[in-house]
Amino acid sequence: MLYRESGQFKTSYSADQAIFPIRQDNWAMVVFLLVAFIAVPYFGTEYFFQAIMIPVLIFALAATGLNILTGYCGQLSLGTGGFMAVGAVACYKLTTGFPEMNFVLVLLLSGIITAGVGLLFGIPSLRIKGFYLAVATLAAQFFLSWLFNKVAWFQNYTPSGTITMPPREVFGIAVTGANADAMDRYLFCLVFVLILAMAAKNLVRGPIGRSWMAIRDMDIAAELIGFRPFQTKLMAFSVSSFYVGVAGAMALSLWLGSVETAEAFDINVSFQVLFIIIIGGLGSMMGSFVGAAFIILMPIVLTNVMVGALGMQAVTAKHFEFMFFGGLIIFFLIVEPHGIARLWQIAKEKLRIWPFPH
Amino acid sequence: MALSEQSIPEAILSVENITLSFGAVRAIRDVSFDIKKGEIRAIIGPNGAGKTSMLNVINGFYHPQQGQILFRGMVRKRMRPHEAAGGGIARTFQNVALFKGMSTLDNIMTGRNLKMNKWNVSLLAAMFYYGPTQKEEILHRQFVEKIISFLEIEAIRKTPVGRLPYGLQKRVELGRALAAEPDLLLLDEPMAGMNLEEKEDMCRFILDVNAEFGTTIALIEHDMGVVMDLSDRVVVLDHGEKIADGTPAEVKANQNVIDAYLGVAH
Amino acid sequence: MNDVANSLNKNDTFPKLLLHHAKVNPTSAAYRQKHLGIWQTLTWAEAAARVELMALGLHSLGLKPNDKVAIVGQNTTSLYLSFSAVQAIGAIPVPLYPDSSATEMSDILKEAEIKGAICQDQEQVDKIESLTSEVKSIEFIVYEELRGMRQYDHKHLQSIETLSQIGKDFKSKDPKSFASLVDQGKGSDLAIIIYTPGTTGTPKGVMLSHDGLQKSARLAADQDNISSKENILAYLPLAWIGDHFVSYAQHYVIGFTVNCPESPDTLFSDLKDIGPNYFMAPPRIFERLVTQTKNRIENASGIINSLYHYFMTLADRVGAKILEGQSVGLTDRFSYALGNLIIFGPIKNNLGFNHIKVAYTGGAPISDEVFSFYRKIGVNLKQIYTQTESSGYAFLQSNDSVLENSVGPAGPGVEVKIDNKGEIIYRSPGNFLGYYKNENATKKTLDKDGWIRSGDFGTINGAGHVRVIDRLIDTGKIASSLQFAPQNIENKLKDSPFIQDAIATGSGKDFVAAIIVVDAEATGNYLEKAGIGFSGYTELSQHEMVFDLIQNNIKTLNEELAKTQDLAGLQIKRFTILHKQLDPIDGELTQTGKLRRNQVSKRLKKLIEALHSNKNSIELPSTQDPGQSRTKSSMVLLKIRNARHTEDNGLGN
Amino acid sequence: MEFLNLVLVAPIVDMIEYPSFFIEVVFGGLMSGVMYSLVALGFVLIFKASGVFNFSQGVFALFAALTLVGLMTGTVPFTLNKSLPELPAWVAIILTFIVMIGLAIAVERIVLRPLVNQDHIIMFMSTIGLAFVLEGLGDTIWGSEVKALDVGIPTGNFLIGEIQIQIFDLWAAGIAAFLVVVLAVFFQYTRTGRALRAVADDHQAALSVGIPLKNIWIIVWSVAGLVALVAGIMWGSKSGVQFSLSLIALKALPVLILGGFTSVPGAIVGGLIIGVGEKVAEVYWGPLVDGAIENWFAYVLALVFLLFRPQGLFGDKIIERV
Repeated sequence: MLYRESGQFKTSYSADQAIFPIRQDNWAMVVFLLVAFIAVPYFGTEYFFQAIMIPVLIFALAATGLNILTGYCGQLSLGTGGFMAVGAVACYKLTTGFPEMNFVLVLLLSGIITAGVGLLFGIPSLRIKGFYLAVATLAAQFFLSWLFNKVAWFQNYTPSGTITMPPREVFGIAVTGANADAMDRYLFCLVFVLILAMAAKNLVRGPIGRSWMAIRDMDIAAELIGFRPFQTKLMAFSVSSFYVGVAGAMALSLWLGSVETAEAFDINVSFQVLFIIIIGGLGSMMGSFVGAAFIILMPIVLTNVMVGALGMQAVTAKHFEFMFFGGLIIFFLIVEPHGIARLWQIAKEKLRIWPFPH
Repeated sequence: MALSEQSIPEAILSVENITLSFGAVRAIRDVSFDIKKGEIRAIIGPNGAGKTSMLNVINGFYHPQQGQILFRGMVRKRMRPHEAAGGGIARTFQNVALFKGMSTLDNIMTGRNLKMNKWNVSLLAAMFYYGPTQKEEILHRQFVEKIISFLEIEAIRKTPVGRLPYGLQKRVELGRALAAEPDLLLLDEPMAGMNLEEKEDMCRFILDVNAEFGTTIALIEHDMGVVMDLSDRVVVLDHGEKIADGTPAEVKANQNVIDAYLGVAH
Repeated sequence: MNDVANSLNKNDTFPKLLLHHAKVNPTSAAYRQKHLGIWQTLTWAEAAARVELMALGLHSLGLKPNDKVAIVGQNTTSLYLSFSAVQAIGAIPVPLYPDSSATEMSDILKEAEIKGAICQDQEQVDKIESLTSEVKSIEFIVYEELRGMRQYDHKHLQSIETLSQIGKDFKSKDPKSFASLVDQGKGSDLAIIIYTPGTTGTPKGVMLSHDGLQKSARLAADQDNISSKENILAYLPLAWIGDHFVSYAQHYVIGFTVNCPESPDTLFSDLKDIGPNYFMAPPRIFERLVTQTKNRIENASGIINSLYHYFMTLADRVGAKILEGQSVGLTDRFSYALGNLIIFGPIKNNLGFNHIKVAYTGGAPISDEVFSFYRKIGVNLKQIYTQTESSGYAFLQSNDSVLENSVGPAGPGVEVKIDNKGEIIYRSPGNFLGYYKNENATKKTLDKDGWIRSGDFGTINGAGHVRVIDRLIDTGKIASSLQFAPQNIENKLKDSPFIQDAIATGSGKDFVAAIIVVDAEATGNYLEKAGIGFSGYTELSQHEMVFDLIQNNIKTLNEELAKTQDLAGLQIKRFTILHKQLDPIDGELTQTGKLRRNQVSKRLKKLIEALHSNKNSIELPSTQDPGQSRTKSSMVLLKIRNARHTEDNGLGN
Repeated sequence: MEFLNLVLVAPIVDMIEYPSFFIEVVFGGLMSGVMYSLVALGFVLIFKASGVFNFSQGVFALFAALTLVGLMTGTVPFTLNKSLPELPAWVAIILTFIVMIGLAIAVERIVLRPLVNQDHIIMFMSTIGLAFVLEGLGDTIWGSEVKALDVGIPTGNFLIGEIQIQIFDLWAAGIAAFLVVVLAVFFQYTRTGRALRAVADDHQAALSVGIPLKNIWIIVWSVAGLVALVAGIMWGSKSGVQFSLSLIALKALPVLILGGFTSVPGAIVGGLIIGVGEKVAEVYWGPLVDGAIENWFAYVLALVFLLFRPQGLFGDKIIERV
């Protein structure tokens, strides 16, 4: 309805292949960025940053990672929690082991270390597909949880078994540790996540993204036209793990501060991230963000409504939440397996040809 | 057609004494033939004759138990499909095997994967995109656009292939194969399930590909009319064995072929 | 203005204008063509350079001044440039319709003694080649697209690239030659011969001069402030004066950008892509877009539908007024703005019309409803009276007084009068030089004082607005007294989205009858909604419910006609629905979609006789082509109905 | 060197030196293996007949056990009041089975039918959603605290030589074995059973047998419900009915990999191998790495196995076609 695309013709391939080829979408993006960078910090409270915005960004990043593997490359993973744990532990070990290291570098290295671990667990994809692979990733989840729990070196031998992020600064502003301001942490997360999301978008719209989707859509045909299935899948595993690892590192350093690894990144986290991409949209960058916002906000809303307004007991409300999410997953898989992002895309197509029906 | 009696070109591919079995089932039995450079070679035969298996052997998807394949005069050892693709063999499939989540343009772009500069599309470059990767993308987009124009599918350039009618999907699949600039193009029933008009279009495209790019083509087809019109030479398989080989006219007159098609007991 | 006038005087031929643009705005876009997925731009400097090489190439091939060169194909940058290349050496381009058959082309090629042909693709080359033995004058053929041309014998055949290479070689020997060739041209020279397809008789070659074309282009452009910033889409046949007028003459005179579509298949998406500021089309295109729009809205959800109807009712009242800058109440203005945001704007956007500064409909009368539809939603559509003989422009509606049923007053420099038979006669700066090799026809049309007989029947009102009623030759008398202009009735019929074409008959008879051609999509939807299946057009067109539907449409029209005194006698008494659509390939329509009344009347003679008798049905061969063998199975029974009473439609008989 | 000794030699020496303890460990492993087999059996049945990898199988067992306890203790649904009459175990078991059939019908209606012909991976994810729904539902209806379950299976233990044997374990093994035999007979010798097997290969073929697809799905999900009920009873009696019961489903996954997704014998043998393997590993190698390797050992075992035989022990060979 609001689209006025006529006259926006493209005279070069770079314009034609732009991420937002339609001017109106560009404006929407600008508005979104203004809100995220100006309105949110201006109006946000400590609670808002800590309970909503920061986890949304971090889970969006993790979901971006899982989406690369599952949504784009078609390899189902149930080990996201485990890989986030790798990122968190790597971040912890790097900051404590090399106190002088730049925090941004720490995050990136944590991602790279996780990518390496992901690569390792991706090796079975050479021989196995589908459910078999999903089960293999579960193995990663359990093994990694156990490893970080049992091997005290990963916790720097602290008796409690928890890992705590020491304070770090970026450009002279504290972003981790007890003294870091929530807004600063939020802004740092925002910039970092947006840059990584942009890189992910670039990947999936280019040759590498096409190779992943080719494998996803028809792996045999992909091989017959020259893609190497094993390399392609391993690439997806490691890139995906990189994103998940960075998300894990950020969860420890910028959000939680101090965690017991095996608990904070258990199998439920794996499911949570999987739900984000199902609800948000398999194979959609935007879906990762929308889904994350949905998954983080929905329990808060539900709890407020059921406990606050309806006077339910908290534990019963928790059970309802389970049913709600489970039902929602089934609903989306039945109605629109490509999630909110696809619904949005359909709405957008409708708006573009409005008032015509087709 | 493109082939004349005076100058017989060398064979681009020779199939020598190939035998292929799945467990106890023999799909192909001791079959030999060759495909000459620049010709359109048809492989025909009744259902279950082993035609598709033959294509699968040629592009390395199946590994024959016996016999060998010479590609450009070199004996080909056990080869993975993607290596065959790298060697210049492209193909289409009996049941369209497009990447249904992608647009026509992206599907054909996948056919360029082996032609891209590995360094320009490496992980870090691709993450940054602007720069080498974009340049590479545009370079190959130009090539792909030529194919789109050649196949007259401009109007569906950005349509997800899942939404296209069958005939157009087949055309897109041909486009994807052409994008690899193959020396040898294998077409598995390119006209199956098409209406008359679509068949005529497809015939025209196949002949044009052969004429314009000099691509050698091996095709499997059921429509005899099409085979007789298109091909320079025909090899006939029946129950995994070669029963005839020659020009369309010769094959048409061959008693074995007539029997096989009429279902006479052997 | 004076500067422009001066430069016009100095650059009195199109090639000179091209060089002028190349010098003055070398880097602005002269052409864009969607090719390989993007709009590839050609600047004026590049255009001039390409024309130079092509011209020198043609020169090297031995093309001399006054030689005729056929140009045939779809709208491509290269073909437009070839006009200039041919003109640069004083030769005469003769554009042909690309969907003409070889047989249709041969008469023109022979008469014009065509020396060479510039073809877009293999298809056109094949047609011309097949005529080389017949038309001995053809010495060379040039083609644009390489596809499929590899195996051809290239003795007399070359690609534009090769031609340019020859030109390049020539240029390296004689770098100044192009400038001197162009310099030899004069404004009064013959610029082009355009063959009118003609709704009657055989084509005639209309000779137009550089001067005439340039002047009429300038006059029309000035009236609507067409500037060099405009974008237009060139998609109409090169051989139609309307296209040549806008996409060539005005393009060169004003210097705006011409955009060529990727392929005929992608026309409408390319139109949306470009969103032209200035647009010209024959009524048929506008009619088609309105019908499509209405059909698509019809299928939209209830809410959208009622929003559409609500705002269209509002637009009925105020839309045109707002467009013409008349005073409208504040609430209406606000509501209209809202309507523009959610209905009109999106519709215009989807049609590619949201940047339109002015759009022209010309070449044939347009129905009031279609015309006003565009003005209501804010598209400044105006009628232009184009005739090939006037270099494309004679009368044009002015922005402040657009009357639906007129083509506007005579433009600056144009004089008009009506003779005693009711024929419109005019004199314009764009007057043609005469019909090529047809002195007789020239004498009949162009008198020694420069007055042109338009062949159109019409009136002029007090304010000088010219109203075209019909072709003079088609008008007749009903019941030997009433003036009957069939096109008028036909256009009113075509206002219905269900009626694609209509043929009104009755000249010399007692009453008016109509042959209806229903719109396949709209009618098909109508039946499907009622849950009725049908196979093919014939079954659809002969369905009882479709007859009822059309009968209702005709009833409404009759009621409207009854209100006006001189039209009351022209109410449609009987009608039938044709079992097939009209087709230019069968010669029933011209290439621009006008009805060839003579042809159709001849073909449907039996049907027309039956309409004016009291028969209730008639059997016709399903194809009217007399050349085709008639078998029993190819007969169709057409029903004929009286417009007034449903009961006596004679089905039971 | 010392490390190698610790890893390779010492545990083996231990086994040989104390054979009765080793046998006891193996026996314990076999017992939990039987349980794994039971859950894995549920997976295999559904997978064979409907191509759905039912992630919620473990929650089925939990749900069945919760329902059973609820009925036996006379709990009023949605409240924690125990004001209904307490039912004898056998009545409660029958009622629970009926509930499981109802559940199967509901699942077919609400989840499977709309998803028919969808990608397997989509079906799989929908069962994850189903697991969440059932878990929330079970807890909402019956409460989430740990409940004891006693259907009258004898407990206690006795000694054979130096080896201690749990009577409960013997019963469990016996019941499981009985169930497997019954299922085998059902699949092999009844018309319905044969139809169920046919449907796994070819939906059209099954239809030609004359059983509508939806009925086949209901039957097979009901059978899986029965298996879940038995598994729920066993696990519930042993370690109480609680949330962790649903986690045994995850334990059954490596069993599937080992045994193959489509093989009933595979599920049983795989279950036993995993059960024994992880017990032995835990006891003899666990202490080296501070224990608790039970959680992941099975997976790693299965993974290593996968690399050599992707289709599992008894699975059908995967032939790829173009």
